[in-house]
Amino acid sequence: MAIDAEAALMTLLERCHELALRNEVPDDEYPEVIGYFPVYFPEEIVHAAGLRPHALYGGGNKIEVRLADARIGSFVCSICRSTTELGLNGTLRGMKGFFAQPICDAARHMAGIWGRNFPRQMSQLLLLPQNANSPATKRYVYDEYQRLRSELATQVGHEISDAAIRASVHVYNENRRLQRELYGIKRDDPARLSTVEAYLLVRAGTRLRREEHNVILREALHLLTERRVHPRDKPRVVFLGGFCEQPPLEMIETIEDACFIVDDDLLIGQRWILADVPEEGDPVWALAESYVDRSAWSPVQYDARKPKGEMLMQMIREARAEAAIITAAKFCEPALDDQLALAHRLNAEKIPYLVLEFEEKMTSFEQMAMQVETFAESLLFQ
Amino acid sequence: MQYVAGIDVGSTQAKGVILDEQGNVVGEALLDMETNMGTAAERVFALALASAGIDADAVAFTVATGYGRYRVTFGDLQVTEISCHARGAVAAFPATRTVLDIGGQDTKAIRIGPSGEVVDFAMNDKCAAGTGRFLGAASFALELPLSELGPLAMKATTPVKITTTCTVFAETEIIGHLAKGRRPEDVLMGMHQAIATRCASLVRRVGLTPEVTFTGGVSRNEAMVALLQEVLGMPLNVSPRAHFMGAIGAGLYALDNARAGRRSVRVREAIS
Amino acid sequence: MMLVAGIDVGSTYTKAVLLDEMKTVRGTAVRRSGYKPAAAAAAVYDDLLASAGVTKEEVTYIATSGYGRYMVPFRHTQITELTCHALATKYHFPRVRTILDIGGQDIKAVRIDEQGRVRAFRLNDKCAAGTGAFLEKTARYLGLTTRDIGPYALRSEKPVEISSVCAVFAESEVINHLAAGIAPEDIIQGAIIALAGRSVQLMKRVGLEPEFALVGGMTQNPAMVAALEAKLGAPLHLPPRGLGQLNGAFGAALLGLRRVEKLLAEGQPIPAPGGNAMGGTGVTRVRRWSAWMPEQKVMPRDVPAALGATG
Amino acid sequence: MTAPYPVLEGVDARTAGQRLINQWLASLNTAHERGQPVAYVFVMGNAVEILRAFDFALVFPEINSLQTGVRKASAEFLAKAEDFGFSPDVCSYVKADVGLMLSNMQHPSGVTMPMPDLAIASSMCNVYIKWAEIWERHFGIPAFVLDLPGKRFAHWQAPAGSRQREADTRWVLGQLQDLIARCEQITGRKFDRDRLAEVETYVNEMVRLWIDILAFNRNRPAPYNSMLDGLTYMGVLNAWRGTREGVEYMRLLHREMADKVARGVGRVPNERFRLIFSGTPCYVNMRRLIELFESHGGVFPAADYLTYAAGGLDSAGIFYDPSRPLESLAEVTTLAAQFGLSNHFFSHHTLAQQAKDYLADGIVYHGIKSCRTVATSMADNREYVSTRYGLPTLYIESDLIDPRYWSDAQIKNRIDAFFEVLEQRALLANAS
Repeated sequence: MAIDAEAALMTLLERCHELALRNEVPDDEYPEVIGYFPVYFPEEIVHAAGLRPHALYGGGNKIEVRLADARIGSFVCSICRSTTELGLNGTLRGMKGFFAQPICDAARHMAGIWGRNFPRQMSQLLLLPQNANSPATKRYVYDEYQRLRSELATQVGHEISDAAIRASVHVYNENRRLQRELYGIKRDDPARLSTVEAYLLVRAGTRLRREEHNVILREALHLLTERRVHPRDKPRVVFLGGFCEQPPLEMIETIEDACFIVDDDLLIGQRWILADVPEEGDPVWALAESYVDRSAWSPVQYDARKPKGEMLMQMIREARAEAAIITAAKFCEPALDDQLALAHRLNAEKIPYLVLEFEEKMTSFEQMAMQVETFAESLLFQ
Repeated sequence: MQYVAGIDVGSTQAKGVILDEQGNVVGEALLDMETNMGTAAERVFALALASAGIDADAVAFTVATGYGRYRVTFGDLQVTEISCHARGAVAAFPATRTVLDIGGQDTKAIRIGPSGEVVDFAMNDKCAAGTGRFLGAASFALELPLSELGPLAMKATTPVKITTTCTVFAETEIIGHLAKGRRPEDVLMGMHQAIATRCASLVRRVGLTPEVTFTGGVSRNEAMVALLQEVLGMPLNVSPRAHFMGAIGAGLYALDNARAGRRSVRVREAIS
Repeated sequence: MMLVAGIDVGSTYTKAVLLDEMKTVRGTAVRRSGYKPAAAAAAVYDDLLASAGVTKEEVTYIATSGYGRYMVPFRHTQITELTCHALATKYHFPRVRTILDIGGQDIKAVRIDEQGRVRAFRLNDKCAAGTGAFLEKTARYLGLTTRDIGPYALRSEKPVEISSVCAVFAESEVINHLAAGIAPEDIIQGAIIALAGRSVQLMKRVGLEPEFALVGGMTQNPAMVAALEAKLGAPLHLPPRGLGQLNGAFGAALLGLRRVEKLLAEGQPIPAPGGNAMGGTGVTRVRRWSAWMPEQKVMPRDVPAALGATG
Repeated sequence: MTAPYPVLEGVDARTAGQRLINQWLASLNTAHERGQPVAYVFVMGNAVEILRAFDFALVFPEINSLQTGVRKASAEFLAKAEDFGFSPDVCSYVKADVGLMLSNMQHPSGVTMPMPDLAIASSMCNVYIKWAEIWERHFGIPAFVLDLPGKRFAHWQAPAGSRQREADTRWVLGQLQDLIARCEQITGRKFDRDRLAEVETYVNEMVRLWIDILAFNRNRPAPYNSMLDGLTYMGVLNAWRGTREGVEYMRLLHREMADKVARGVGRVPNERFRLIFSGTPCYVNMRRLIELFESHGGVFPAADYLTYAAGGLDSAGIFYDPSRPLESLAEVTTLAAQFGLSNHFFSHHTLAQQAKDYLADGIVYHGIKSCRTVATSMADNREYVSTRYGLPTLYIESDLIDPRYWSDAQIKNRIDAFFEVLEQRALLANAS
């Protein structure tokens, strides 16, 4: 019985793995695809247009970067490189649009690179604000969302009705609730659901219409309840640094060999909105307001209400973690700046932490394993 | 009978050639770099003279190229190796439109115009600096002489994938793969493929136009030649004197000057 | 008499130490790891037994360390080199709080507490990989062997500045200095000073708490030791003669000894070799999704059907 | 005739400019003793007009940092920041500034930099915001992030009167009102519209002259080198923006350049090649870099830097309407952000246009190690411009002020080769 459930769960996870790490957007892809660069994107508006939002999380460590190196400066992170490569080598040729946001200077350049190289795709910046603290902020986000709405309407050749957006909000609210449940398991019973498994389940959603993803998540949550677990003695840690460029699966596995990751910011854009978006009233306003008042945090969004050190301490408290692993992707300036501030804060709080640097394209993890094990050993020797 | 000289002082080797009035190579010499580039240049020049069987007075003009070009005290003129490799390649293969040179310090792709002039060139960006040194790193990690790397790589059956563009990380990667028990030939082939890929992207940067001529010492590595032909999808011109191309180009520039009636003033002092 | 072996399988050298219950060194062995660490470990272990004049049967426990720690099938347990260095250094110098290890591939700084537990550690930033290997390469440009580096560098009167963080740029700097006709000893000494500077910076990142110790191969390089002490303005403890390179193996053996004592105290049998990892560290019972390859591509629209199959 | 300004008397514009810069720096020493509030601002999108209206003393941390480079002190300041824990990959301006904080604000210019009462970070460079967060933690003052909506894509336009133009202007105006409230609270003074109008009149005049001054370099030979003398001129434009001294200086500069053009005097004795510079300077080696070009008779008549680092008003020839100072400030700031400041991301057409306007023989791209704002897509930009417009281009890499990323041999090699290419082209052009 439980064995069958386990087998079914594995089959489900294999599907998710295939979807999650799938880069291709072929010409005949249907529904048509609008790609966006991390972190957050108001997918509901794209969904309501009958298109499929497609989160671009780089090429991973399986693709070979041949063309993009000639287009991008030396000291720029891997996700910009590999995403450009996927464009130049035709992997994303079926994409109808590309959106980047002002999360960092490199990301803003992606819109320019895309516009120069792929004139047939709509390539734009969605200018989400870096000032979340003005009385005028919500109105501006609202206006920018309305701009997006009309750009997409032109793309599909018909207006996008409030009703349609409201329906999408409904689907996404459920999706976010299911993701919160998943993370609840990771926090309360980490042996039941590994971070890699949770990761694959969440990332699969970036390759599906959300209603299909909801089916998968419901199924997974059901199967997980029947799972047999062997509790193991591993330190509980939170993981930071996965909000944009994605650490390779090997890296997450290397960490979980020695620790339980009980909370993280992996794919944080997928659960950026922390509570249900109101399903009545003007749906675009509801989305804008949720972005400003009910959203997560990352090194690339400034909000005076969310000092990074405080947010980390809150995360550690709520996850009942004893230590933190704060990573940064190579050349990711926002993460590197925060990494130092967070380290100083953790020193002050006397909370053990491990600092790691990664690249999505890395393939050897020996040195990382040594560091993670040493860290775990130092925690277990307490 | 008047002669000219081309001296190419690179980071790992010094090369010298003597050309006659028709631009034929009548003497050549190659030296592994020693701690003083200036004296290396003088020694390689002396050896080249000896192999040509002439003495310094017979040399009308000398052009120096390569990173050490300003260390060549007896040089009458300095020209960068970009122009020199282009000139040498075109002399060897007149239909050359693209030149690739893998050097110790820089890898260069050069686009040649219809009249043999340099139209555009690209060099590796900083983080891919010394792609040529990948091989040095490999020989360091595998404790094998450079000359044996190519042949061994050819034996590969399942090459590993080297993802990094950085020589430093590459070394760690090699050691990692070897530690995991991958066979040296497969790791080596992986290295060669990584280099070939990077060079190809550099060539594309200047626009890949046939014919392509491959110059510099690495062109003697048959594994590399085979791979480059594969990734570029066209044959490469490789001269038996490929590693002298810079020096020969320098010699040809010297010949222009000699023909224009300019005469060296510095050779005698430097040598006597 | 009880014997415990510690084997440190490093990227360049594999080292082994045999301790008895009095923590006295009964034997040591060192070999180049080459690119077959497992084989090297086995060979080194034989050398070790030979050097101590004992048989396999007489050895109670084997602890491995270094990046090849999992590649030794006959081990009882494995532990990382940092934890080993901490234990060994604390054993030799109880007052040391900050340890520096300059290896072939990376630089490590470790802060330990009074009981020799690792409290914080940092490895060099990838782009600051100016490591032992960089020094060896510089030496080769200058036609020197690794052994000559120290003595040769000490001759330098006005060391040249090598500012690049990146080893590749630094190598170019070396070449350009050569092109400029600078004396080799001044260049190699410049490289040493640069490397010392980066090492001390790393030590600062873990708090730079005195006293300080240097472990690993670099202990054999007098110029490097001098440069580090100059930068620190404080003396460096070096592991006892002959043990510098063996520090990791020594620590592994100490830990092995500690384990055996614990097991005996609890009246438990010594387990058979086969590398059960401490606290589950490093064991991989879980499925490796990173290694799993989908056999055929699945288009998103196929998924609901697929779900029907599973549910 | 205006009142005399002794610093401007009897010297050339470059010297006068350096004097003004030093005078401004020196004045910062005593700002707090004078009871003057201090604001930290950046060169791209800073609402200086409002701060002047409240009589803030202005500190430009970017200028402080580049000055550590100019004064060859950057290495030690960077080392301090990296010892403190900053990665080598972080913007070297940020690190030099952290180095300054760790040195009790003792700046190599001899000035003790005052602590900020207010810090404004615009969104024109994301690092500004991370930088401001460092101040929040270090000085304990809340940052004011001024979010300026720029271009959405290369040919994006928001025509006057369009819904889009209104939306963006409304957003900027709203934030300027927040800023005014913040200033009133800090200074205890009420906002003075007339004072703002006066400042704007000065800025208008300075920008009018600046646009001419840029245009003077369309002449052959070019009267000044954008990336050497031009940097000093722009320094004054930033530090004395919206002041009477600033206007006087621009007049002096204008006269000098007009005269040089009239007499056909060029910056480079024998100007042979005219090149557009794209990217920021490497202040620690700028003289050397320029010398490597000028030794071949190469001059930079224009550089995109002189637009985006100068406030961007010149980019669209836009001016304030002092009769409605605040509304106009919002409108113009929005346009400047769109056309001037957010231009890095889509600058291919602008560069090609500059090459045309300034009769350039090629474009030099200077990739900056630690500045992704200018450097990320330069190689792609170069690809586009050289294939699309057949312009010879050169790509070199170093850093703003980090001497470790300047490799003289490599850079000289590339520049020499580039001029050999230009020579060959010229030869062939004459031959045919």
